[in-house]
This record gives sequence, C-alpha cells and structure tokens, in this order.
Amino acid sequence: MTVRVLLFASWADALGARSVDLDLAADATAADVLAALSERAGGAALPRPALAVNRAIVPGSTRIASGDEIALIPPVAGG
Amino acid sequence: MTVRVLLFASWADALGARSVDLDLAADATAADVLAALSERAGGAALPRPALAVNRAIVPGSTRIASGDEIALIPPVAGG
Amino acid sequence: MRAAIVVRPIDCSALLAEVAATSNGATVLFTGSVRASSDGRAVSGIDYDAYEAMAREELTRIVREAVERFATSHVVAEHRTGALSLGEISVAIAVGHPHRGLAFEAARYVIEEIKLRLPVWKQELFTDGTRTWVDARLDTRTPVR
Amino acid sequence: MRAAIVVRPIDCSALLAEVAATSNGATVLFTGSVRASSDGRAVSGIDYDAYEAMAREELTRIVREAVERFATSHVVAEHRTGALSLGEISVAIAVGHPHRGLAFEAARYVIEEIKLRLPVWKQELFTDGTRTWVDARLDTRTPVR
Repeated sequence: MTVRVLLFASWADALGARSVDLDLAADATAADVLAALSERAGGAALPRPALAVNRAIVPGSTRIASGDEIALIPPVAGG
Repeated sequence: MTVRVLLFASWADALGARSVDLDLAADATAADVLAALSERAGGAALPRPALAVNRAIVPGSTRIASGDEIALIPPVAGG
Repeated sequence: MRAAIVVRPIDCSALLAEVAATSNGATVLFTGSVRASSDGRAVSGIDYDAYEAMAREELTRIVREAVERFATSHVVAEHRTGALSLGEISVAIAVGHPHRGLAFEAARYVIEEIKLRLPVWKQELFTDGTRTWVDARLDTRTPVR
Repeated sequence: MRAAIVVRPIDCSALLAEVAATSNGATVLFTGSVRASSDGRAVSGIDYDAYEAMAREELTRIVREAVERFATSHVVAEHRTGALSLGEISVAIAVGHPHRGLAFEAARYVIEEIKLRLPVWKQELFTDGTRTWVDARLDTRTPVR
C-alpha cells in the first residue's frame, strides 16, 4: 500500500517536503515507516522522531492501515 | 503630649471617626495608645489591632514621640 | 518595578505593557477580583479601606523583595481602594522574566505578601443590605502587648 | 474552556475577558514570548511549525485536563504558529478560579503540558543569518522502536 507521511520542522527541511509517499508492505508497522524515512534522510543528523497515527503517538509495533493519517513527530518544542 | 491616631476599617466605624486625638503622658508607649483606644471603644467587639508608628508596625514597648505618625492597624485583609 | 495604591480601575493591558521586554520569555499576570459570594452569602460589592501612605510603602517593599529574590526588574503591582462592584479587579500583579518558573513564583510571592502585610481592609456588602469588615487574620495575628 | 492554534497575534485582553466571571476571585494569565537571546546568541525571531490538526486536539485535551483537575471551567489557551518577531506572544493561557492557589496551578499545568506534548516546533532565527530547529526533548524522548 501507499501511505502519505506528514513531515515537520527539521525533518521537513531535511527531506525538502511537507509530506512523502511511501510504498509499504500490507503488514507494515510504525517502526517500518520510521525505518523507511531514516533511509530517505540518509546520513542527515536529525532528532529521533516518534510516529503519530491518526493524531496520536503510537508504539513501533502498531500496524499501519490504508487511510491512516500518519505523521513524523520530531521532539516537540512549543511554548 | 497630644497625639493623633489614624483609624481604619472596623475601628474607624466603631469610634465614628478616621482619627482620634489622645492626651498621653510624656513617656507613653505603643501599648498605652492601644489601651487608651480600647477604653474609648468600650465594649465593642473589635479585632485586636497592632500599632504603626511612622508607617511601621511596632512592639508595645515602643516609646511614642511627639510628631510621630501613629495608626491603629486592624488585622489586614487586602488582595 | 513599580507599586501603587490606586482609586481608578486597574488596567491589565497597561501592566502587561509595563513589564514587556525582549529579555523576557515569560509573563505572568495575577488579578484578584470581587466574587459574587463569600462563605455562601451573596455579595453585591466590596469597599476597600487603606492606610494609603503605609500601604504604598509596604507594596513598594514587597515588589522590591520580589525583584531581588527572583532576579527580574519587571515586577509591577497595583492595589485599588474604594467601592468596587462584582467582578472588578482589586489587585493586579504583572511579572516579566526570562524563565517561566520564576515568573510564576514572583507573582505568587507578591500576592501572598500583600495578603499578609498590606494595610488594606475590605468590607463586604451583602445583597441583604448588611455589611461586614473582613478580619482575615483575626485569630492568628499576634497583638501588640 | 477553549483551546486554539492561531496564526494571528494573540489578544490577551480577549483571553482575560473570556475567563472573567463573578464566581472567580482570581485570574492568572501566562504568556510566552520571543526572547532576544537564546543560549547567549542574539535572536531576531522564531518560526513556529505545527502539526495543526493534532496540536488543536492535544491542546484541547490539556485544557480539559486542567478543567477537571483544578475544578474550573474558565481555562483558555492559544498557541500561535508562523513567523514571530522579538517580543511577540507565542502562547497564552488564562485561568479564572474562585481561589488563587488553584488558578496558579492550573495555568502552570497547562504550559508545562504544552511544552511536553504539543506537536509544535520552533526554529530560532539568529541575527547572524543562521537558523536552528530547537529540539527540546532530543535527549530525553523515548523514540518509537
């Protein structure tokens, strides 16, 4: 399946986009998404992100489903 | 000597004035001022006050001097 | 830093502007206002009496203490006196600080010291027409002997 | 209660008006603003990025938690995004409460949770022309495995 992953802050800058589309296996997990994005970033020094699925941070074992809203969440720095 | 004592809140209401003039002995203390005012208030149920001399709370043993700015300070309730 | 006893309405926007500085990352404003009920009784307003000359000096001392303890010069406090209606602001404190923790602590310090030390008294006016002076520290204050 | 992610300037007076009620004796406003220096470097502004849909939901959750924990419905919070100049307000929280202690605690709770949880990121722009994303929790956040 193809999923779109939203990007923010340093990750958006490093990948030069606000989102990327990934081709994933049907049984892909959050950890797979993170691994695929790390590969795209190559050797860039980036903060380790979390993954949000449908607007909530999930553990790496979470299965991704087609239609999920997926976002890469760098360490937050609001306020 | 004669001193003027400023009154506030419940004490001003009870004595019907914003200040009272007291005739004091030359060696009068803060405690003497408080005693004289309690006598003037008669049996009125009033909160026990402190005495301020020149805008600072003083102990009862403090001698009063002519020209001092004297005020009866009921328990404060600002804010 | 500034401290004042005022009879006019307190202008929070002016206090916030007064402590604004680009050295500050945090600003805390505290306001106290007239509540509609006190110990379950319906209040219609509060009259504030003050020993104004001493209150001004004491509030200045309190603000200066906050400036020194919490390491910011951006502290202002105003206490209003006279007749206040429901919802009107009786006291306001604004603090600007590089860091939020100390901004909160400084504002809290000033209001707690005001409650303990400022020679100001409030008389609650109740909707039933009665009125009572609030003697907050009646049971705890050490009297002069 | 209300929570919002906004792109316009934050209006503190409007927030204060929103939490005003005659049931409240205390109001606390906290604002965070852009400082002129960061770790000793001269800053010219901050760009805030946000995952807006999630940030709105998370800020609403934080405000609701404050409402429940501190027993007042008068809590509002706004976080601004986009390009901010020195001194501009990035975040504001207003709390109205019958009692001052809980008003302070509620405001503090909301800003601390915002710092920990809100998917918002800041990029500091320095006067030397460089810019850096601030990764506040870089060393402490548990990554997804």
